Amino acid sequence: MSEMLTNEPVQSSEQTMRGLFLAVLKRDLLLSYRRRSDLVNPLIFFLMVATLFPLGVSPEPDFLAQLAPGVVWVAALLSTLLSMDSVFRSDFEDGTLEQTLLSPQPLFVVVLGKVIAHWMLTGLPLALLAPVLGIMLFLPDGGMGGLMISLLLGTPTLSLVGAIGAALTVGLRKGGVLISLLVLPLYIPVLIFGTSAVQAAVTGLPLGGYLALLGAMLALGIVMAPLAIGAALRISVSG
Amino acid sequence: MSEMLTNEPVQSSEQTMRGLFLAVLKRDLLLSYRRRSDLVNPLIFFLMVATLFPLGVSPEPDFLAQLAPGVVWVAALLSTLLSMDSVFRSDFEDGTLEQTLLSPQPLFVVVLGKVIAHWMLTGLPLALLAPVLGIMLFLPDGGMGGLMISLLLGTPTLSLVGAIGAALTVGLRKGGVLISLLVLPLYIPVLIFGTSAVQAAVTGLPLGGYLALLGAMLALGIVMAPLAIGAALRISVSG
Amino acid sequence: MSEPLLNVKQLFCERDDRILFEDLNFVVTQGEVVQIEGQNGSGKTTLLRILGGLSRNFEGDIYWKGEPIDDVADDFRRSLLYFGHQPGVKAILTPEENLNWYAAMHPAIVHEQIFDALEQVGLKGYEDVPCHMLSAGQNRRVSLARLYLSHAPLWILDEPFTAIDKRGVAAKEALIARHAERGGSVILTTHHELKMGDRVRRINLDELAGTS
Amino acid sequence: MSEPLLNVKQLFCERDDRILFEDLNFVVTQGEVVQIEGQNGSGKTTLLRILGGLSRNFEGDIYWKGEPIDDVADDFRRSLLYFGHQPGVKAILTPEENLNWYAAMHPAIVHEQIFDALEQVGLKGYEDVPCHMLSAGQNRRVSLARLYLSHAPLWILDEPFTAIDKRGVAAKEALIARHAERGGSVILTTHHELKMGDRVRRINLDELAGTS
Amino acid sequence: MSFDSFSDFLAMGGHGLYVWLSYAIALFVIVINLVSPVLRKKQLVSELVRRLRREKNAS
Amino acid sequence: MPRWFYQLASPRWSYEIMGKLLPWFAIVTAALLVSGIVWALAFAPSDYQQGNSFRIIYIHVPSAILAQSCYMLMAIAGAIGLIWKMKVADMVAKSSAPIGATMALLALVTGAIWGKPTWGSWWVWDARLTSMLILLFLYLGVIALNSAIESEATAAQATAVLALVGLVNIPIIKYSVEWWNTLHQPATFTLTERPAMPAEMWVPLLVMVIGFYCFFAVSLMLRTRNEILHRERRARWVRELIEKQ
Ligand code: HEM
Ligand SMILES: Nc1ncnc2c1ncn2[C@@H]1O[C@H](COP(=O)(O)OP(=O)(O)OP(=O)(O)O)[C@@H](O)[C@H]1O
Ligand SMILES: Nc1ncnc2c1ncn2[C@@H]1O[C@H](COP(=O)(O)OP(=O)(O)OP(=O)(O)O)[C@@H](O)[C@H]1O
Ligand SMILES: [Mg+2]
Ligand SMILES: [Mg+2]
Repeated sequence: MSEMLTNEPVQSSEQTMRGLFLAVLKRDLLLSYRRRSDLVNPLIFFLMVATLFPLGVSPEPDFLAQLAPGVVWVAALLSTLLSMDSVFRSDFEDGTLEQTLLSPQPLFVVVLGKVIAHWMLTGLPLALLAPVLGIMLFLPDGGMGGLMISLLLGTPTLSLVGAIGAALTVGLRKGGVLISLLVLPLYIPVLIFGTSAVQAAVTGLPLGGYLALLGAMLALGIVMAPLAIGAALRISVSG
Repeated sequence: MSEMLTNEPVQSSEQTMRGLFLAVLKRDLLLSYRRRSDLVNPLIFFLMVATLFPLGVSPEPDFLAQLAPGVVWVAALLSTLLSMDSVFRSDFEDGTLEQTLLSPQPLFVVVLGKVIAHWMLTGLPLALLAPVLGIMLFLPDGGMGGLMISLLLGTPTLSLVGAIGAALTVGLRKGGVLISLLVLPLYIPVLIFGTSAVQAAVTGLPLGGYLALLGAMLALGIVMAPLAIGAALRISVSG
Repeated sequence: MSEPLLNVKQLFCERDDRILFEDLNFVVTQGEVVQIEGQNGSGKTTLLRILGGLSRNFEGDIYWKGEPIDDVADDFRRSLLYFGHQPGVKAILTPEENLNWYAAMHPAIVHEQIFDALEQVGLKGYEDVPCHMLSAGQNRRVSLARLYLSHAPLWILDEPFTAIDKRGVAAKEALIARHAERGGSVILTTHHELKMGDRVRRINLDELAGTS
Repeated sequence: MSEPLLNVKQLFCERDDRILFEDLNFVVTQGEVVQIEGQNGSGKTTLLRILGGLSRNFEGDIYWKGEPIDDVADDFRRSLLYFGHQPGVKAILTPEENLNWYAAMHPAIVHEQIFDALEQVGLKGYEDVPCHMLSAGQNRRVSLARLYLSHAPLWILDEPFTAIDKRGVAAKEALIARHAERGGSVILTTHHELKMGDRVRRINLDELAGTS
Repeated sequence: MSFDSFSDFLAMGGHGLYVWLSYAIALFVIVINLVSPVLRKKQLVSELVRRLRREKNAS
Repeated sequence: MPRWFYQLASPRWSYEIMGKLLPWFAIVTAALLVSGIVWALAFAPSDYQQGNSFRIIYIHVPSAILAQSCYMLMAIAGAIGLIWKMKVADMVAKSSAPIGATMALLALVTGAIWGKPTWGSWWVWDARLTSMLILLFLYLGVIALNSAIESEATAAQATAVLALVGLVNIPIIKYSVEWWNTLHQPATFTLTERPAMPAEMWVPLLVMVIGFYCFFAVSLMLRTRNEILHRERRARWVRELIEKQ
């Protein structure tokens, strides 16, 4: 039996936690890099939603400028939502999720790594691309900064909350649209504070308050969501 | 060998074609009925997109009334798009698509049946639900008729064109977002004529011309799209 | 010797820069059972998919009853039963509904035989249970029930015995033998030891490619 | 008799109104190989998922080294290698990357052994090929390479030999025997005939449920 | 010549930034479109050479 | 089918003929582009309304035209590949997509830059602009699909289907967008009316347009030759070619 027990309790010190976190992050980024198209696609979707509005509503600059904060935020929200379903699904289908749940590593860390990888591939580029959308929708220049900062603070929350929905629906044969149903109501506060921040920036009002609220939601999300996600995953797999 | 050849060329008369078409339709409707949540989900997505706008943009009735035709159409378009990916994917993954391609039945009919089943589960209920959205967004009453008719004529085209994209991406590990990239540009004419029809209806202008254009696109789609879809499916599976 | 059903000439296939087989020639006649052998990754599935017309990544010629297979695709499809790695069973449909669908796709099949076939594969009592509530082996059995329904002369079976228990394997072997006796042909792969004696002709892909 | 690793008491499980097993009692000690037998749908996979802690749809008690398994879940997970119906291989990663990930999840594994393990399962030269470009059997082999990497005392293997060729099966059987000799325990299901003689203890679910 | 001096030429009547930026981008795009296939060809050939050598060694 | 059609179908013959044509096209391209650019920048008269920003037309219009014709070529080549199973046509189709996409992007970017001094904004939702943007999306779709499918033959066929569907749709898109714009927005800026240009203005434009076409031919042949080398890497003639080097 002596040989067997190389599998001894490894002290799960902070360092190994960080190592695990980085391993998860690296793997998920690698996965996306492999199917390269996944990297740019949320962005292109984001761009296209923004193009649909002038086409569907009205191409007048003044009218569009009024719409802009809302449309950009709704587009960001939808494109996060759409990419959400795949966060755990492929892992579930090929059995890697099962293996993750069976591993002795803290699920909290694994899950957090996955969500942050997801954000780095959707929310972050969306925030960086937002000014282009702003130009296309004639957002006044003063609003650009507010738009980017509010997206940077808001999209991680969207990823965290969305992942809870993804974890709950991963065991179902078709989670695709159910997830929107679960998650959209939770997204609404983020949407409201996000657009309010941009509108405040456009009109020159202070936007610190909104950003603080977005930050608070993010902090809450980072602490609570991974626990909820982990629990949801265990439930989904055991079904 | 005599026993073997019960599998003789069955005359593929119009009647057996209709039988096949109905069998496909019935099966796909049954499939959706089984996973009941899929039935209501596109609708709920549709409703929620419409709720996000008053929240994200502005709750003023006048402003919303201007937005309404565009938002309803964009919401219909997106919710069709989102449900598109699954049209062939599950068949591909469990091998039923392979079996369909190997069958002696005309692929054209099978594909058309599947697309129409898809439309009956997304486009049709969307069109029926649209007045509710119209009310939520303060669309003037005069526009309701135009909204419903334009959706009834436009959404089947969306399903047909979207299915081409779905067929092209079904062999890929992750088609989800790629499909939007392929299909959204092709959706734009439908969006433009659809919203124009509604706007014309709102302002009391004649909308026959727009509806005729939508109808023409639908006719073109019904004739051409199944061929393209069939070819795309064979290509995707052979890869 | 009876009429050759399938005639394969100079088949060449490479995958990912590795030649799986080249200059592969063989004939399948009526009443024959041909087993494609080879270790994992030797190209058995690839070959079967080419023969079934699912894959076009190859060079060479395949003839069906003497005609190039592309010219008689319709007739060939009518004469073929293909059983792939994926069983082709919809998880949310019941076994009965799955077979109904198969029958709609292959109009020569009579609906009344479906219950019979399900009983034959040991799924009596499970006709109305959605397939995702069945075990791995039971799912494959749903798909195997097609063998009892089909009147197609050519069967192409890729690892039909995966996940099937011993009793099931024996029944399926008997069925294959019966099909061959009645003048049908079978091309199959399996890692099981077939207990069918001389009837089986073997084609070993390892030797061809010189990989082993 | 050596220390019992796993102790199963009065296990009861019903699925879809059918009792799969009830009053199931057994003990797995060090050095033992236990084969769960039964026809398709008899509940083998269900049992293994319960033992591995993946499913909670059961009644009864399971003890790990004498403690209720829920109380020592962490220690149990560290001591377990589970191989399910799904191989747990990511199709777009290469075999090497897949095993790297497994190693990250199980910190006791040394990265240097990964290439060794891949060679052992016959995937030398395929380390850098994305797994979706491998054959069915090669994919399972990637997952089986974990057996060469693991130092866990308890292995739970659900049909590990599916899609594996004969040579591969023999190698894996030898590996299982070696693991048992070194004091490990194995619980497995398979429809293959195991050639391991007396070492294997069989538990037949058919007899228990009286289904056969 | 429609410019009187070189600095006029650079200024482009106050639109210098726009004009020069456009031309610079155009040139960049054209050059990229010509250079990248040339580089790709180099890479391809060296890959092929390496493979030929490997196969020769093997046989 | 004429004989050259079958010869074209032979990758080897195409590779060699393109090799022979390339230097000539390269020379012509260089001559046309250099003279065209110098002419455009230094000698063409400035526009009486727009002043010197007008000079952007000399790259804006050629790139816009090229972006459109390139799509045609891609779709037609794709169709030939699909119907007659001609490998070289597949390769031409694949090679033209990135060129077309960069040209569309160039037209958009130069147009945007031009728009700032002329209209005072980088972007307006005008019909021309919008349909160019959609064209860019179509290109991106083709490229993304092609790179997402591993098997080269499959990728070629799939993109050919997509390009053809797009081709059917381009007139519909163009028409609908043009027509949509005139409904919503009174024609503030018309791009459709060709300014009655004096010859000193349009001759260099013609030179640039032809120059861009030649550049397109050069880039396309370079890319196609690479594609041929890659796809035919097992063929004997490629081995011999490599060994000679
Ligand atoms: C992003 C912005 C723009 C885009 C996407 C764009 C696109 C196009 C397109 C597609 C053409 C047609 C080429 C052809 O087929 O003949 C064109 C031509 C032209 N554009 Fe633009 N354009 C943009 C901005 C501008 C601006 C700001 C101006 C100047 C005020 C301008 C002036 C012209 C002129 C004079 C032509 C030639 C007209 C003709 O030959 O019919 N464009 N542009
Ligand atoms: N998700 C499920 N929901 C309800 N019942 C299920 C589910 N999965 C399996 N069953 C039932 O449980 C029984 C046992 O299934 P299990 O997968 O354990 O069988 P098995 O012994 O592994 O069979 P096989 O040899 O085919 O793999 C089956 O008869 C099936 O009807
Ligand atoms: N999609 C693919 N793309 C590229 N190469 C592939 C692909 N699928 C399989 N291959 C390669 O082709 C070879 C043969 O695969 P195939 O699936 O035909 O093997 P097999 O003989 O059926 O093996 P097994 O016994 O494991 O089922 C494999 O070695 C693999 O590397
Ligand atoms: Mg195989
Ligand atoms: Mg099982």
